[in-house]
Amino acid sequence: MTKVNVYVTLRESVVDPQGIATKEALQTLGFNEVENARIGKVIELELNGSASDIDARVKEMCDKLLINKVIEDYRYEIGEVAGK
Amino acid sequence: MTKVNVYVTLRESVVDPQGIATKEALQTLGFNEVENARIGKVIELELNGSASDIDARVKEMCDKLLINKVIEDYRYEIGEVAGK
Amino acid sequence: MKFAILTFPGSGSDIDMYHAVKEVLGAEAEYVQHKETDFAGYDAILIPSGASYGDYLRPGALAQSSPAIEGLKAFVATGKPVLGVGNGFHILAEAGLLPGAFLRNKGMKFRAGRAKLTVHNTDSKFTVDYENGQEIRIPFAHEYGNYYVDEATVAELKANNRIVFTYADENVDGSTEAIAGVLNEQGNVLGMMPLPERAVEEIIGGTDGLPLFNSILKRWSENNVSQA
Amino acid sequence: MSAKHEPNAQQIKDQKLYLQMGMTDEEFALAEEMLGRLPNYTETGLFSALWSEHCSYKSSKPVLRKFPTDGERVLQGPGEGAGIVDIGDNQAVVFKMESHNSPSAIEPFIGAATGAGGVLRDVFSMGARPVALVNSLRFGDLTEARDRYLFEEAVAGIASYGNKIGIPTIAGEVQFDNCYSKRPLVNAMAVGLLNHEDIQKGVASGVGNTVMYAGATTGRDGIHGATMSSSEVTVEEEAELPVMQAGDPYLEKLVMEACLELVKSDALIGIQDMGAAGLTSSAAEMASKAGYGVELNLDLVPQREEGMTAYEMMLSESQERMLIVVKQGREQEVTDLFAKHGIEAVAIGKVTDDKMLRLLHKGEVVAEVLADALAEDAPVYHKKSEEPAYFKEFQAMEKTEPAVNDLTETLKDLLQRPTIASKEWVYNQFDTQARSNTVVAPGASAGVIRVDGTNKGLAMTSDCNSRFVYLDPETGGKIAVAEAARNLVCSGAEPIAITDCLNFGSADKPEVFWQLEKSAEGISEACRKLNAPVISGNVSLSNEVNGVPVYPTPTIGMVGLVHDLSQTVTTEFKQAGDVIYVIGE
Ligand SMILES: Nc1ncnc2c1ncn2[C@@H]1O[C@H](COP(=O)(O)OP(=O)(O)O)[C@@H](O)[C@H]1O
Repeated sequence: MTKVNVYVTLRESVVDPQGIATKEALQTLGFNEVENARIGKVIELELNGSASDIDARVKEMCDKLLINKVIEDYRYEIGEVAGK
Repeated sequence: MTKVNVYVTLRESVVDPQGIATKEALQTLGFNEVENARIGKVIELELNGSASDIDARVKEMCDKLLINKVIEDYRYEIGEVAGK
Repeated sequence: MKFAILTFPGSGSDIDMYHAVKEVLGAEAEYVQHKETDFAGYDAILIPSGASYGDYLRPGALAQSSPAIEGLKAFVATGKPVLGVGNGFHILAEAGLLPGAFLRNKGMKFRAGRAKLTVHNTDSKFTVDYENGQEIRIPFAHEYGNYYVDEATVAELKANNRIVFTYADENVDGSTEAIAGVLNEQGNVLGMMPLPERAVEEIIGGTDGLPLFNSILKRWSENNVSQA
Repeated sequence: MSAKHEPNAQQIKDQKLYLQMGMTDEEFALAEEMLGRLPNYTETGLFSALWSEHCSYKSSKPVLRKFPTDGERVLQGPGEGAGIVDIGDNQAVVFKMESHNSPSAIEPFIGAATGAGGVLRDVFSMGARPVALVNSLRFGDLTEARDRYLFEEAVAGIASYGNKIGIPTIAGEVQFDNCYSKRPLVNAMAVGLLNHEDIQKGVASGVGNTVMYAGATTGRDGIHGATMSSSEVTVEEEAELPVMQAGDPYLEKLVMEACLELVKSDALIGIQDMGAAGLTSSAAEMASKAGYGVELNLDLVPQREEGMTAYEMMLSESQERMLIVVKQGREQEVTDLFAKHGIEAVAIGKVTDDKMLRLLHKGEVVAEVLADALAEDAPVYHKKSEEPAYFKEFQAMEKTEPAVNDLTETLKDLLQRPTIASKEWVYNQFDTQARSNTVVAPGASAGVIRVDGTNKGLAMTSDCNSRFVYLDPETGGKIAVAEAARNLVCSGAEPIAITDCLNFGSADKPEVFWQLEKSAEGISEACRKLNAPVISGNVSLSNEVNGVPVYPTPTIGMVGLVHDLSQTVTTEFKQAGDVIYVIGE
């Protein structure tokens, strides 16, 4: 079993209204140190088998479904391979 | 400037409808190795100053606003502290 | 009896609530902005639906940064009635004034329509004008209407008769135990995802929501007469 | 791109860099002639954006002139953000339809959402409160995954924007045909209400008056969106596309409430939304319409990103922004009004008498162009028109009737077609009852809303059968208008005016231009017969994939007046035993 975490963030020029609203709410609550907040996604995948080409497969999943390149960037981590 | 990434996931006991939909979509596309998918959030914060109590502050932000404990768990990373 | 309609930036259905209470019921009602902290001059607070703060982060979450939340908590403590519908329910749950939290609808999409509800508890401030087991049709419109409470809480809610409405035929969004409306422990706060203020006129969405507002009025006048 | 790396005027000319921005050789020469010198990089950007089809209607203007635009009820015809029609009792209805086809082909959720957002701004910038949304959608036949994705996401995008801003979607249509595969048409219509005295226009007049900017910050998103909308998208192009402008219905709701409060103030001179070509089009059009000039100091524009150039600021299509002209000395009042709604509004320039659009950045004049040159005097083309060969062939064909052997089977087969099947899947995602005035929700011939506080109603519908238009553009155009009118009449309303969205292939193809002309003639004739003038609209050309145009699709959005809401009729059969009639031929 392989665990993969895909982190998806909005591309720099894309407005992140959610991040802006969250920053403002934090400031209103007195967290004035917050200069910026941006909100992205984590997609946690559990893959079975022990494919040697995990990298290629994950990239393909991102290309085909998980990521919208017009607005999003991503990076991923291949995590603990627990025995099964 | 301190960067903090807060990772928010649904608690294990909570069914994740979005995760299930994503898993099924990946399987339909032929990624049969996907056993499970769960979708969470990353909240990327930029904090100014160099408070010594960053840990405590971030926990407070999570408690007061960023997390809903009824359904969510979280962890966070305090990242690169770039000079300013 | 004077109603406060508590609005947050982005609230959209405040106008529906105002119309229902002021124009259809003919009761006294005022909009109160989220910056207000003192609600002593009102007899009931209505929190309308919409998308306060754009539904960002989690629906109802960012409203917690509004000054009004403290005032709302103080108001609840006095025992006066508070009704939150749709996004208003989200806000009450996020504020900890009602149990539970919300997930995306089981179908993953925003859904609107008319839901058939069963009324379970007609002793509450909000339901005296209904009959036990009565089925009513109330419009709904939400993307995060999938109400989640854990098993222990469900048991507690049932034991104390705090589940007021459930979805009758179809659990439209996957809520735990088909819960559509729930009370707080003291029984003076009601949260529900369906929107009774949109069911007060025959020409618009039927009139099955009217008894809810009439119940609030009736209870209030009973209490105020007996106190006088 | 920083200013340092911008090519100079001579390089733009010598290397024909204007071609990449969508300008032709002739257009560049014309711009040079109008200026009396070579345009610099920023100026070339201004010309290319405002002379795009999307902003200038340069190819479609001669066709649009055919439309009847007058009528006893018309208070504002085409030319402003939206048209206005009188509905009695000092009230008026304001409406407009817009296309968001190109953005929706690339990122359907955002593309469709910002389409709804943009057309709503058009309506509330006239001073009207938006009360309903209508849409008109066309997609491939759903056999391909890409088309299913586009459809699903576009519907979700429209739903998300309308639902969050709290305006009900009460009517619409969807047609599926493979001519729209990977090139969907997403048209959105917004309808608003106002009292006559609140009518606003997008004008920058009165020397010394202040130009203010309100709403979202400006970023590098959507640069050259206007020229993009005016060019064909091939599917492979995606990777190189610029960053798309995303929408924020929450912010728009706040901007809307602030603007609706502002229209009651006598400090306001003019207001316009920053739509396609953002700051450029709003500033140039407001100045040109009023016969004045505008000087903007770009250092004052609220910016989301660091180091933005004048070019980037002028061409950004960041959403939820308004350009406002207020009386000199009243700026603070306006800033305070917006601040109350949580919106930033700042002074960024002033109205001048020299008719120039002048831009200052970092202490230098970075552009100086006659506002008329960009707006009013933009080139107009009389494109070549030619009857397509297919049309001759079709006309020559003998009439045949399809053989129907088994009525039940044929009926079942028809009902399964996505275009004919129930559209519940679509409209169940829309908050059709928001604002508690929806009398007839989607699922009937037309949507009907109550005019608040009266016994009157507004009925609305969008219609176009593009297969008919393809087979015979003139008749098809008439049919589209007639169908819309029938839908209104069946709901108990008197049709009063239309808006339209002309979605066609490239006007450079004589056959396409012929389709455009003919269908406009058909629409015009039907409008005259029905006494329902065209009061606003939009043109979207170059709807082609890999060189093949979509069916000619002139979508009609029609609004009718219900004089007495108790006369509203819905479509369903009411009870057993009622008699069924067929009326007409
Ligand atoms: N995109 C849409 N948005 C809202 N309502 C829609 C949409 N598409 C179809 N509808 C509604 O579904 C019903 C049926 O639509 P359609 O199949 O186009 O019927 P018609 O042939 O009567 O035009 C109509 O009430 C229409 O308003």
